[in-house]
Amino acid sequence: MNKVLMSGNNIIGEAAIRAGCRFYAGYPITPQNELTEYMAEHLRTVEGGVFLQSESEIAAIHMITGASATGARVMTSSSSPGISLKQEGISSMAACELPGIIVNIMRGGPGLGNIRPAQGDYFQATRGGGHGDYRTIVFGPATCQELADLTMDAFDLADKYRTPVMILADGMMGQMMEPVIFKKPKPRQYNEKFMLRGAGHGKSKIIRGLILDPIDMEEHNWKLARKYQVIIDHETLHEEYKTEDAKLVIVAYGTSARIAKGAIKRLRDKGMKVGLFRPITLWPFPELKLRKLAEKINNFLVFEMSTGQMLEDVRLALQGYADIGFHGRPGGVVPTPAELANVVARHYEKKD
Amino acid sequence: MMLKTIFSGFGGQGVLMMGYSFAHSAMNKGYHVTYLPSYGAEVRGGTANCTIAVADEEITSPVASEPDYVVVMNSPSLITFQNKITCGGTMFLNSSIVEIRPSRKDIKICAVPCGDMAREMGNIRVANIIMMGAFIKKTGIVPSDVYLKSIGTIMGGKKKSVAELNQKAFTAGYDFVKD
Amino acid sequence: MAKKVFSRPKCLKEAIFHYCPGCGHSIAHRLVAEVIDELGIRGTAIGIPPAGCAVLAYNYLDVDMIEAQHGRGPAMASGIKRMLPDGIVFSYQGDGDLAAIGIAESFHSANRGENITIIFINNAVYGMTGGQMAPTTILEQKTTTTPGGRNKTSEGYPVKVCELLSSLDGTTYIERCAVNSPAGVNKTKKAIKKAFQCQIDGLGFSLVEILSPCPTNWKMTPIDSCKWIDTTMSKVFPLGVFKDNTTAVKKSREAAS
Amino acid sequence: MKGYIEINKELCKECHLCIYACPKGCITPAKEYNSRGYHPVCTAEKKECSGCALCAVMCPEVAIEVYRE
Repeated sequence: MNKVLMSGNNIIGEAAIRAGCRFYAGYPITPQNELTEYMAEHLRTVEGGVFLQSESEIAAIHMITGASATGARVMTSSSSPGISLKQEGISSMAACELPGIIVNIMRGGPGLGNIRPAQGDYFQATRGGGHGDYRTIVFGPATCQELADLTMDAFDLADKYRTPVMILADGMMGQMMEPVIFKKPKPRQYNEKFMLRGAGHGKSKIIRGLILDPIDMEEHNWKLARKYQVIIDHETLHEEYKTEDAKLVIVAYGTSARIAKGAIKRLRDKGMKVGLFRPITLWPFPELKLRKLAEKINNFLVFEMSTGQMLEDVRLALQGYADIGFHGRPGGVVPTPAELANVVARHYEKKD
Repeated sequence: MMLKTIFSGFGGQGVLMMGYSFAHSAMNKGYHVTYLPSYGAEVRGGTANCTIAVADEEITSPVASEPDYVVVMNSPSLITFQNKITCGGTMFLNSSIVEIRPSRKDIKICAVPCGDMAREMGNIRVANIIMMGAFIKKTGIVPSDVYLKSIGTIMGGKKKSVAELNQKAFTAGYDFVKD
Repeated sequence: MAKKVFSRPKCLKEAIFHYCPGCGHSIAHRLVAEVIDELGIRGTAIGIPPAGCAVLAYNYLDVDMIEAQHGRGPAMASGIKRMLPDGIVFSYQGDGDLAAIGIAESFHSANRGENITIIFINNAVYGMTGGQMAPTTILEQKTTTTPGGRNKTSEGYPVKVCELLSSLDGTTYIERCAVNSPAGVNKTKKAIKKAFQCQIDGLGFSLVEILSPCPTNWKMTPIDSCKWIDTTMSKVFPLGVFKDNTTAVKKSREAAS
Repeated sequence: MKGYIEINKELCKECHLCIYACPKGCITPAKEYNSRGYHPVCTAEKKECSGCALCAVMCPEVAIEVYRE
């Protein structure tokens, strides 16, 4: 297949449609509007495709929940403030065990914040976000190619575990264009018994998250927890870059990880042995892999476009066995590799 | 090799098209490439810019804090970007409407009266393609035939007369600058 | 030989209702079940219960059902119906669900002319949470959050859903009924049947508002509740057909094809 | 027209809407309790039921079945 030059937002849309997404509902918000527009333009040309511009982000998440219940592959997207509104529905999808993809093209926050790229929604994404004991699988892609690949994988995982999956990117990833090659999607595997299509002549089905008996509700919670444990055991993804000989490792994801790689090139040119640990799944967080790295390296620096959220996961993973520094640029600032390189160099020399 | 370029000008001058066509041709040449538009609340007109990084290795940050090339199609863009350009870099400017010149002495300037040239050709809208002719020749990152092929792909179904005009405009810009 | 002329509808499960004595929800549930039986749509029906007293409607109605978060029934119904155009999709909602927290979803699904049916129970009060003010609480009506009676200057006016939605071009059939007398119950059933038929014929959005007694929170006997609907509530919420474009839509379809 | 009704006393919640609906006064409260603590209704003696089913139409609990001869 040919390489094409597309923006991140459009890539997500194209990958979703190729993966069999046939229902999308969304509400415009910058910087993800191109994705909504892409789905409006292209879903109508595929058989069975439905695009709905909803009256709100809340309505959108419930529209895709309904469509998902019928057995369709579904997606919605928004940016930070809109994702806050969707949390009610995400919690409900997790409770009802309905698959679906939620794309968050993050912008500055809290509140309305601004429309520049930021990473302040890490907590919201990785801790469930809505109420109740649940998790969502969260991908943190760092290249347009990864956006294409992970969007397709997200649909497979959502079906496999019957759970909502979030793609957590930022305004930079959404707006940026890079060449991509779309891989061939896998054939869908999703049992018809989970689809609500009318009872026919059989027994009627109920999909619900309201379980009034606390003992039954407890069991439902443990059932979800066991499922999440299986996901932790099997679906964790990460990338290590130049860690073999590293004396300091930067931990960063998404756009931050790109900047970190730029910084690492500069530092290596000056003879400093710096590497990168990049979680690709933000939940489940690749904590065992990171801990393993701490067996030989004890100098880490977390870099995020936030005031320090993934930092907490890194602390939990390393459990005090390594030094952890932090550099953050919240609020929509995208630092340069040169700036980060200076910060890293200071940490490097302090320990050296 | 890692080269970053900012294309900037009025909305409507086709600066995003310049960046996109350049990125597209660099991709076809086999380079790693990123294209980053500036984005904001929707306003018609105003200024627009985009940043293109071209490299023979993985591109990390698509942002250009010190671009190697800046293409300015109007005066406000010159003021905005003249201090960002890297030492020894080149500024391409549309000398038909940009009357001021950067005060810096450590950068090269390539002035192309692309607006006047376009008007002579009978269509002001090809000023950007004329500038691209000059840009492609001067930078030498992408061969002219690869660039023209990309323009053909991007324009796709457009009329033959438009394609011919683009070809003519590109050649005019290409021949305007000396090696 | 005696002939059975009235018995439990097939589509109503053999469960004892959890509702209070004299509650209108039970009657409305039975009517929905009777209509589903009579139209023979049990196999294709998908229902959406609300948050509120009727949240357990799936314990009674023997059709496929999916629960919606508070007020989101119409959004969910839109998603289901778009992916399953042959399904008969209905949302069963109370006044808080439809006219307060879910007014945007109701309004816009109606405005889009979604081919769905909404059964809207108006009992002028929040039942499940213990009798607080609803958007449909009438002026001077006492509730636990309007202990001095609903005051128009601080709480505003009761929301008239049928009047509001029938002004939208997207809606096809809208009627308000009451289940406070045998005649009213029969009329309500006819309205529900017409609403479902509207959907089956693909004619667009239908809604039946049902004035329904809530003796517990009104602090009245069931019989007095029924009388109060006649004497007071139906004066604020007049009964009748607010919109019936079924014939017009049918004709324009035929003309087009 | 003659008829009769059968009341499922276990389902009855004593709302008395059937008593209110019956044009002939055929239904009265019973003295005993049902297992859920309500006084169910029962058919009154010496009253003639026409099988009009208004009671059943009104009954929220679907506790009444109606027969006509």
